[in-house]
Amino acid sequence: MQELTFKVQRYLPGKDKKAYIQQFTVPLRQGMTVLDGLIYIKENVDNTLSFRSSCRMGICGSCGMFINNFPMLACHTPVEELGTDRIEVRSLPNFPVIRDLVADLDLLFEKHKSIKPYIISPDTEEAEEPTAEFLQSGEELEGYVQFAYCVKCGLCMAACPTVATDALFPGPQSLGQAYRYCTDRRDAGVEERFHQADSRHGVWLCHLAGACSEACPKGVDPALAIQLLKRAMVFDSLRLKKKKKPASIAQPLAESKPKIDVPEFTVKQP
Amino acid sequence: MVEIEAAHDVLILGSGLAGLRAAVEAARVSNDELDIAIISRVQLMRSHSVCAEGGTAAVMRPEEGDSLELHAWDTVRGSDFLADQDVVKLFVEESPKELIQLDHWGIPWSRRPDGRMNQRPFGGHSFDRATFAEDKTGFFEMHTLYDTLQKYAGVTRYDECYVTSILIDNGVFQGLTVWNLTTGQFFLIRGKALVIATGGACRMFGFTTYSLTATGDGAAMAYRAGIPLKDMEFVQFHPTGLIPSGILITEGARGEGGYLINNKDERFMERYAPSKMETAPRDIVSRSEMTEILEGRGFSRPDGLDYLHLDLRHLGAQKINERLPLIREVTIKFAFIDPLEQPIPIRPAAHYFMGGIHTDIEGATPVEAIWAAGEAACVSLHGANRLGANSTAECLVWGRITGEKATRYAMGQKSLPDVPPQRVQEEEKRLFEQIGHGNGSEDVYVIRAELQRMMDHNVAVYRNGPDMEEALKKIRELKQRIKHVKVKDQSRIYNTNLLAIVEVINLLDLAEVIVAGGLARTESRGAHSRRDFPNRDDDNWGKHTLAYYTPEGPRLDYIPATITMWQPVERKY
Amino acid sequence: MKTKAAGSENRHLPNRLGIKSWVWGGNYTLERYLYTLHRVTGLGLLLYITLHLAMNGFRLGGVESWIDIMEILGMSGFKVGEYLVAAAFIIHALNGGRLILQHLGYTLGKPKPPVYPYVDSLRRRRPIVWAMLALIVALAVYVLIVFVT
Amino acid sequence: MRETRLKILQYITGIGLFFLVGTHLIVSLLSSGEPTSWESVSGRAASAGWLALFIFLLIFGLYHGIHGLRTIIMELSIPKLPAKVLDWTLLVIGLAIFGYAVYIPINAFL
Ligand SMILES: Cc1cc2nc3c(=O)[nH]c(=O)nc-3n(C[C@H](O)[C@H](O)[C@H](O)COP(=O)(O)OP(=O)(O)OC[C@H]3O[C@@H](n4cnc5c(N)ncnc54)[C@H](O)[C@@H]3O)c2cc1C
Ligand code: HEM
Ligand code: SF4
Ligand code: F3S
Ligand code: FES
Repeated sequence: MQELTFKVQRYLPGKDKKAYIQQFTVPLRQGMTVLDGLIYIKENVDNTLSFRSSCRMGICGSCGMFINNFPMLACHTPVEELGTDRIEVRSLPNFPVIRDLVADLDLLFEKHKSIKPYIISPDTEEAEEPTAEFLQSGEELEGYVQFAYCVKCGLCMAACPTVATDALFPGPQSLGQAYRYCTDRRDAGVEERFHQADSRHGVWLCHLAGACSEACPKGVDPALAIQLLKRAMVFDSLRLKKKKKPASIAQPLAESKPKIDVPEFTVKQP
Repeated sequence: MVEIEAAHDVLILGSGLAGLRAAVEAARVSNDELDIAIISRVQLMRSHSVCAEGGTAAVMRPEEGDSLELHAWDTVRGSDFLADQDVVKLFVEESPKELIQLDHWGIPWSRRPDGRMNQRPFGGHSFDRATFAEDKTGFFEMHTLYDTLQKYAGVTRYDECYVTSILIDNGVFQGLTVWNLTTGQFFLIRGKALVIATGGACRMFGFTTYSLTATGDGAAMAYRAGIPLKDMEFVQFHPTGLIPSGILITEGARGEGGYLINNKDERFMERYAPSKMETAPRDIVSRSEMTEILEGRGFSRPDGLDYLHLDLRHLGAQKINERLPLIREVTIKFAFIDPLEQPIPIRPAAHYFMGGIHTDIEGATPVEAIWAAGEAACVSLHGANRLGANSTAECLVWGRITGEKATRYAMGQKSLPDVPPQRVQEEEKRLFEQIGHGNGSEDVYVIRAELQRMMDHNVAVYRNGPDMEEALKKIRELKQRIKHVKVKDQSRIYNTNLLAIVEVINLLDLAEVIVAGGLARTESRGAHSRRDFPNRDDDNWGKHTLAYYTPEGPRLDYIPATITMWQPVERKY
Repeated sequence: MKTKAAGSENRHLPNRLGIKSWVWGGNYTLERYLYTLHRVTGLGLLLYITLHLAMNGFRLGGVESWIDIMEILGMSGFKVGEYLVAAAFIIHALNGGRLILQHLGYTLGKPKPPVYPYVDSLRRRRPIVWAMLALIVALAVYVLIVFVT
Repeated sequence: MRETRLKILQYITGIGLFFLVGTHLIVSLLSSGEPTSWESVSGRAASAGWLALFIFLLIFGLYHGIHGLRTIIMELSIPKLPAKVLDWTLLVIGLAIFGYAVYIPINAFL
């Protein structure tokens, strides 16, 4: 395997009516990622190729693409992982194409916003003027931290069959985040988010296709979050729910160790 | 082209930690009464800050031995006594508040068994005060702020809108010219106040930990608009950039107990910083590594990226998976190495700009109605060398301060400034006709590669007069050559070809300032380490460099560092 | 928070996969196809029930028409159809049972900080699905034998 | 929590159907004589127990199936207003089928 064949989706608005596939040959470098291949094409073969990238370490979520028919982060996919020297790269499905491999993710951001993805504080005074940290047990943290791994890349949305037919379905990303905030004990916005997720196009349109979790590059497992959200909503609706205990503020610690020495000021203090 | 124009009261340029923090504060202070805009060249949450890994420094445990004075002393000593000490004092007082604030906004801080925020040791800190959320601290902070921003109705977002110039008239801010990458529109956004939070410019180096989009645009635009840049010669090299990509292996890996090993199987830091070992400040560790490599105790590679080993194996699977999950993920993904089983190949990588847009202690620039925060700014907190974990804290503290100041200023302004339309047309012409229709023989990617190779070589961990002279010559040559660059892509929509040219123009301007400042500074201090002037010279150089734009190149000026607590002493670890 | 002022709609190429993604939307594994199977069997059963009731309507026409329709339904084509309905019912019923459990978060395990390489909960609990599929096949074969004899 | 309640009913009817269809089949197939002969069919229709089972089965099956159908149609990006129309239409269709289906055995009963 000395050379790779890249088949890349091209589309320039205003010029092209439809997207088409263009083929490139890229020399294989040990350890290269799909993003490296695209950068090679851009810099050496065709300067007009457009795609997004930023962190090149799989944490910013820019480079979601449909690579060999699976949604992946281009920078997070070493070509060796694909096990083939023919690599087809297309724009993420279920999002409109802006140009070439650049998808329009506004939809994702709007939906995310609509489920109120922030702490809705029970205590406005403390929220405005925080006095101390909250206490949080390891168990509580484990209950939501996995879902906070979400980089908002939209791969799950590209994978979900309900998103594929329903433009109004919030989708795995935002529903997962709804659950993430609902289980956080610092938050008191459960009711509002349940109300939001209870709409006709809400959480119940998830039928556990599981493709979201399969595609998620960061181990978020949105499918799990959504099912847990459903459970919470069913329990709530049947009035079986345990009341969430609000998080408590840490009390000052007792002095336990002497202060570490600091050199005396050598400038006279006013 | 459709003509559009927008106007908002407060403009936040950049959506990294500093920009988002400023935007949240602006929205909070204005109580949704002002009209606030946040503009970013990437989708808001993709900013480089998501890469920050190790932690954020703050004094959270005064009961267990830490103190504000100690944090201040660590910072001042780390800065090689170039930090402004009044700024340091403000910083150490404010940063704990920011961390508690983030806790209230929902960040998943890693916790101790007693449920309180956990802290880990970090280079140059005398107490374990790098507060962390696994090894994705910046990521979680960014997304917490981004999420929090969603609740404010008074904020308009401009995702993927590239700002090409900052318009200033008579010493007062007027507006920004913006190229919306997704629609291709070019337009003006007027505003009463501006916060610049555009981050660092490490992409002028080839081997760097930074995102591809960290090209220092804001600093370059401010510089060309007449705002001076401060202390640009101080560029931090992080001791542990992963071979071959430069992806960062957090200092937390050493904070948690990782060893640096040379090809003789020695923990070589014993020789250079016996008391602190691997957790000495970054400038010292990076120099030690380069010395090892130059003296033949590194591992060599055919491409010249000689390296050393970072060994985590003795930490055990549980600690690595719990405290350093991202490190494990990236080393497996990008270097095909599982740190549970093998040591990680690393070498120093360009990592941070201590310098930036000159501001006062409140983040205000010399131009009325413009503030700057985060890595793009230089409030003189880090002096000649930044301590790990102090930067994210800085972004939060000055994000908040500048967000608030800018908003209060905008509240006091009745009307928006008028901008003559020809200023926008001129800028549009410069971008799309002068640059965008370039038809010469030069290739922007070649120019960028030459710049990066040269910077990696000549302006790196160790510097030298002649090397920097050569660098300056090269930069000036590249500045000429980029005028004759060929532009293949003629679309206005997501034209990353043209974008690369604009970025390289910015990088070249900044590189010139760095080298000019470095050449002038005939001493070694912090990250600026000269072979030909190996000692610190407090009598002549205990001062900040200011660089002003002139068409011929930077004009340098100097202001004294503010010393309010400790007089400079020898720096030893 | 408002999205950017400058509108950008219309000029983009829509790329929604639509119903065809029920059949194939990319290289996914099991559950995404069970999603389709569950709906197709559900819709099939609904169609069957409607037809079944319509057929019942022939009783209103008295003994003769009932015997006539029963004769038609006795033909082998309808036998195959009937078997398909039975198979669909088996699939839908068993998979439905699994869905009820899993929709309510049961059998999926608890959330926990992911360890690279990431495995999601469905994949971790995939044996449940395999067991269910084995049961479906066994039942379907059994019913087939009953039908044939 | 309207949608949630509707979905809970979907689950309950699903479980219910499991047993009801089972009983329905057993009753139909195990009753004396040829199950589809006119005698056995009208004979069963005359028993109140069978009728009750039938009506339950009908309610459960129709609710379950039609709610399922509604979900699938809703997923074609149906906006709010048409969705309301859809709800009512499906409700009317469901009731109509129910009425018709119940009328048959009762008619025979009479
Ligand atoms: C890998 C890595 C790890 C790090 N780890 C730590 C750590 O553990 N602890 C710590 O304290 N510090 C750390 N740092 C440093 C710290 O992350 C950065 O200094 C900090 O994130 C900078 O934030 P910022 O908000 O100033 O800029 P950035 O996050 O870089 O944001 C810049 C913003 O400006 C926008 N922008 C730029 N140019 C334009 C333009 N022309 N038009 C429109 N918008 C523009 C960008 O889109 C972006 O939104 C780390 C840095 C790196 C590289
Ligand atoms: C034997 C017992 C049955 C069980 C346990 C059962 C269970 C379920 C469940 C749990 C769902 C929800 C699936 C989801 O939302 O993902 C469902 C959907 C559905 N069911 Fe059933 N069901 C049964 C019988 C039937 C029958 C007899 C019919 C025919 C009328 C039917 C028609 C449907 C339809 C049309 C759907 C919608 C499918 C979808 O949303 O994808 N089901 N069933
Ligand atoms: S849940 Fe996973 S796939 Fe979906 S947006 Fe978040 S990180 Fe991406
Ligand atoms: S793929 Fe879609 S259907 Fe549900 S489990 Fe995931 S959201
Ligand atoms: S470039 Fe950031 S995730 Fe790929």
